[in-house]
Amino acid sequence: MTQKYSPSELLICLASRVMEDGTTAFIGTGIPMLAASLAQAMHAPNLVPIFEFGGTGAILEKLPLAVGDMRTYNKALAASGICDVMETAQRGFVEFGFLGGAQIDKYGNLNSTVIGDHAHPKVRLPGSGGANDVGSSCWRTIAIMIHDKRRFMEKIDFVTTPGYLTGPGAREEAGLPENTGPYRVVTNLCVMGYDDVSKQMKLLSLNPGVTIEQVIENTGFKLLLADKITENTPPTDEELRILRKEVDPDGLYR
Amino acid sequence: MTQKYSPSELLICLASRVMEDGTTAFIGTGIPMLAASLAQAMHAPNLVPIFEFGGTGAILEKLPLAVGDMRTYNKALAASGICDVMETAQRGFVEFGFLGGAQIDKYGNLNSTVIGDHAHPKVRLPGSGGANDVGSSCWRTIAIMIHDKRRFMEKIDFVTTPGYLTGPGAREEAGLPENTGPYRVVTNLCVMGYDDVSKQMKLLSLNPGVTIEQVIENTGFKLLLADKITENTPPTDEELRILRKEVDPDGLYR
Amino acid sequence: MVKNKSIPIFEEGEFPLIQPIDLDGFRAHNRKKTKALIDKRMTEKEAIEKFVKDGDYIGFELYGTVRCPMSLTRELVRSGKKDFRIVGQGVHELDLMFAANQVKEIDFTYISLEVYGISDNMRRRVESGDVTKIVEWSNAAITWRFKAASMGVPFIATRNMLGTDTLKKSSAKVIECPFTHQKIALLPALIVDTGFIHVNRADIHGNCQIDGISGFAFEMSRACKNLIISTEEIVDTKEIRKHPDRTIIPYYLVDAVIHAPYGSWPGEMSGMYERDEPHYKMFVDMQKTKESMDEYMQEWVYGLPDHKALLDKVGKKRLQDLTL
Amino acid sequence: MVKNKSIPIFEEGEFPLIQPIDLDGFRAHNRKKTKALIDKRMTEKEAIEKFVKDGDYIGFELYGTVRCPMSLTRELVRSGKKDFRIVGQGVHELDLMFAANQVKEIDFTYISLEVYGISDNMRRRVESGDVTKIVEWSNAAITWRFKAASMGVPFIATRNMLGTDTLKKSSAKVIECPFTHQKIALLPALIVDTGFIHVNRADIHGNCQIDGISGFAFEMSRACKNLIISTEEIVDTKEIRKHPDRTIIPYYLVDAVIHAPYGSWPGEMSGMYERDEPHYKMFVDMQKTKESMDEYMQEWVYGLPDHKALLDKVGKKRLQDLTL
Repeated sequence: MTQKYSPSELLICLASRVMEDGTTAFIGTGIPMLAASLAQAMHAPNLVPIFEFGGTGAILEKLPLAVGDMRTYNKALAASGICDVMETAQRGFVEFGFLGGAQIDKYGNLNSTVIGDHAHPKVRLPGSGGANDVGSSCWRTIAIMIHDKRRFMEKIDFVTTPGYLTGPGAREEAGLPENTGPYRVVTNLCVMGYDDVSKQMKLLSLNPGVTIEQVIENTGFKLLLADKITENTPPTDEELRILRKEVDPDGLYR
Repeated sequence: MTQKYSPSELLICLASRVMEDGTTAFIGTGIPMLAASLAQAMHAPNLVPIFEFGGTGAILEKLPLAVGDMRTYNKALAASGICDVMETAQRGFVEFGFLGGAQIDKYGNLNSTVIGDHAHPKVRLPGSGGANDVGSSCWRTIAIMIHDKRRFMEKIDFVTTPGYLTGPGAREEAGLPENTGPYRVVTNLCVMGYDDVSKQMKLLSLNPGVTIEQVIENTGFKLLLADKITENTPPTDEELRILRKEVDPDGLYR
Repeated sequence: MVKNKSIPIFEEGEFPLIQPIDLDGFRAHNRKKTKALIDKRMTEKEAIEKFVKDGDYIGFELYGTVRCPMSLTRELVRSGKKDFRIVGQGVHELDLMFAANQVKEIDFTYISLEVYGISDNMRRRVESGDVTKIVEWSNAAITWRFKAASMGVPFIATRNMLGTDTLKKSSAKVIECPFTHQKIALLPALIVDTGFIHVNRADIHGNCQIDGISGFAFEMSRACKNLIISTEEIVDTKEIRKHPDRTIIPYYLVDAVIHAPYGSWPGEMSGMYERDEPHYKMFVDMQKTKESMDEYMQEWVYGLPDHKALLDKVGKKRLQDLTL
Repeated sequence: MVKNKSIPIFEEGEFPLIQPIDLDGFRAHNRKKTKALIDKRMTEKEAIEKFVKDGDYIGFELYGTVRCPMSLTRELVRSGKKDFRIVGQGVHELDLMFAANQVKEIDFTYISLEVYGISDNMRRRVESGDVTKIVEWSNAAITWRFKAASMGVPFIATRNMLGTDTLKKSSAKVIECPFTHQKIALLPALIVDTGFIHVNRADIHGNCQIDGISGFAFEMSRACKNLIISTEEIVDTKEIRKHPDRTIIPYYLVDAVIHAPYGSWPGEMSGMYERDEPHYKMFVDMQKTKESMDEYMQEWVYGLPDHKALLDKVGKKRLQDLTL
């Protein structure tokens, strides 16, 4: 029997498990930071965190509160600037990137710019920031989202960050680097991937206690289903111990 | 009555006098370096020497032997790299640049690439190096040349570095920055400038003991003559003292 | 022209440039800047009087609450100057400038309070139409635009932004690369009228050192017509000359040097002090409504004559606690 | 495509690229490089065996006799590998490689002995036709070509080279800028197969620091598929982590780390030792004829098994005299 865990702790663990050892990951503040830190402790000791304003290979003794703060280059291997890091990604050195957004479509395109019309927005959102860069340059991106119909939409209001754009071949046709694109979507309900051929979002595994119907109900487009949909292992005792004792001892993200 | 001086000492003094205070100058090794150092001591304490591989504002306690050696950033204000320096010039921060070459034409175009045909050269020369960059980006360039017919030619074998190209307006038409171009040519015989309208080389002043006829005889194109051609003051006692005691105490360039 | 040769333009961002590119004008301006080692120290007020006017295109470095020139920003707000065109990189400065309604047009990348959520000051000004023009870019794109200006060239190529509405609502152009024949985006150079950068240390001439990450200080400092530096410490030029490889901003780029200890407060400064978390959280709460934000501005900006008065108000004890 | 919109190509350098641009291939290569902190130390011989093959496009940093990877160069000569395509930046390395006739094609900027005049080794190989292709660039242009590669983009714009034969005999292209409508030159990215850089200090993983001017180490290190570093000192990674802002080449770019004290001899090393002027002058004399150059090569390159043997031959006393 496992311990109780919070919804954020589940998201952190799911995102953490996606990352592989010996690779690099563009890290934003919040869940990606905790996920990277947990992955380093669990299964990916050689995962290199890269922060967009210049920190590479930091030892994450304290949780950064911002992508440029001192903790992002604490005992780091390099502290340079945004150009160096973004160009490193453009040269193909960054494997994973994390993304979020207000809206996502079945091709993994993301909106973090406006709700409504660009000229007269209903809600002005924060804008691309590094998101478009991460979505363009990283080999594989992982979106972390809250799962509901108003966010998983057939047509999003604005494509801030490229997913597979209009489908197979569209990224390459647009001039984006080969063999890149969305890889996983981690939500409070499930983990999704993308169909190799159609490049459309596909349900892979369900969070504990969640049904396929629930996911479909909360998704505003036709979701593909993997042949075998598995259940995600809840956070293990070991994951929770590291998360609570080592990664986030002050409980900032519990 | 002035002291005796060597031909190099005369060239150094003439080049030195061209530079103005409170400006920047791209410095190559050899005569430009000594000229800049002398200018700093004589009339241009705020002349800032810039070396193409990264040294800016060095205190020239010892003569550099190469454009990248340690003396080019001795107690400097900044030691960066070639891109930073070349981009600083491209942004218009560098007033003076020194150039040399095997051949020059009446528009101040310079050849330091090949004698003969490019594919089958009679003599392969060192190539552009920073020369093309200096000739493109600096506001005013000063060529230092040995004066003879085989060097001052109607048509040079290869335009390595742009002077006024084919004449008035040609630099701007080619896309080079506005209001830039050759300013002076300092030789063992004389100092020349360029006609404001025709952009052709014009004799301004003669070295001690040299006649106009001598200059014309050693120039392979029709040289314009200034309304009033003056005589260059020979190196003064003060210039020679500084040059020999402070700038080049080891006599490397005497 | 090479016979029958041209490159197609596949797509153009729909906005004209907020700041047109004038490379030769930039060169002429840079030529006139003094190259002499003069004393450039002055107060925030003097610098802003001298180098900023209504309608200017202005830029700030760094990001969020990290190494921000806040003492200059408060003075800029107090100056009452307006109609600025700005590069919107989500720095804390902008929160204050939005509150004071000084922003007319934005080259927008990311404006938000990071983990603390969206900037309500920004939302109020954008959604009301007080900001009349918003052009979209990514973080890398805007920095590459500075980089193009810093190189003295009209554009930089990138493979980012392609295929998105971010590009459609920008001023970028997509052409066919004449070498690879792939689509490539061109980002236009961004020359800033007046830029503000806060550094760890500088001499009186403006030779600057920055510790830790350098953000986009290198590129932006070289993309500004006028550059105002605030610095935690003033050091002797001899110190600069000891480590010339540490000079990230050389003096000839700099027009004014302001000695501003704790100049990034309530934000952090690399290796020197941490963010004032209680104050910042208070700000986060107060920015939620226009009324409470006005109160904040009254108390922390308008109500104080200068940076020294601000530091007195924050108090020695609090500043010492923040110091590393 | 935007209706009726295209950009004219006004001029094209007449040479095809010596090294074609494959950005996606470069990305795929970089993806495969290890990101783990492994020990990359090896000998010059091992590094060259592993990472260099006949016909490769290779590059050296820095210039003249300053911070040159000479221990690697001597090993490269001894390896007998050949038909290299190189970027010709006038470094002392090239003198030896020309003598050994290892150079087939050159992206040429400046090859000379600076104050000591023209390189006769270069002249012999170029004028005889042993070098079969020479493409012209300026110093800035070649570095900007590295910079384009380092950014992962196909070209960089410049206003240099315009209007000259240097451009005509290059692979650059002149287009109309779609923003300013002025002519602008595009310099194609230069991706090096294997690059050699000598640094002041590095850890066993390849995190490198350079003192003083950085030349084009930043740009070239990021433009190489394989990067071989030689270093005066090996330091603990803890030292690197103390000053991460000093890391100019991060480890993930690096494939091999060679510990080579006095690795730039007979050239100089910033802050560490001066050029061996008597030896260099002897070299300058001996390179004047093929016969005496062959003697030099026999004595100082072929006749020695490795860098240690070279240092023994130079002698402790001489090395100490050069040391600052």
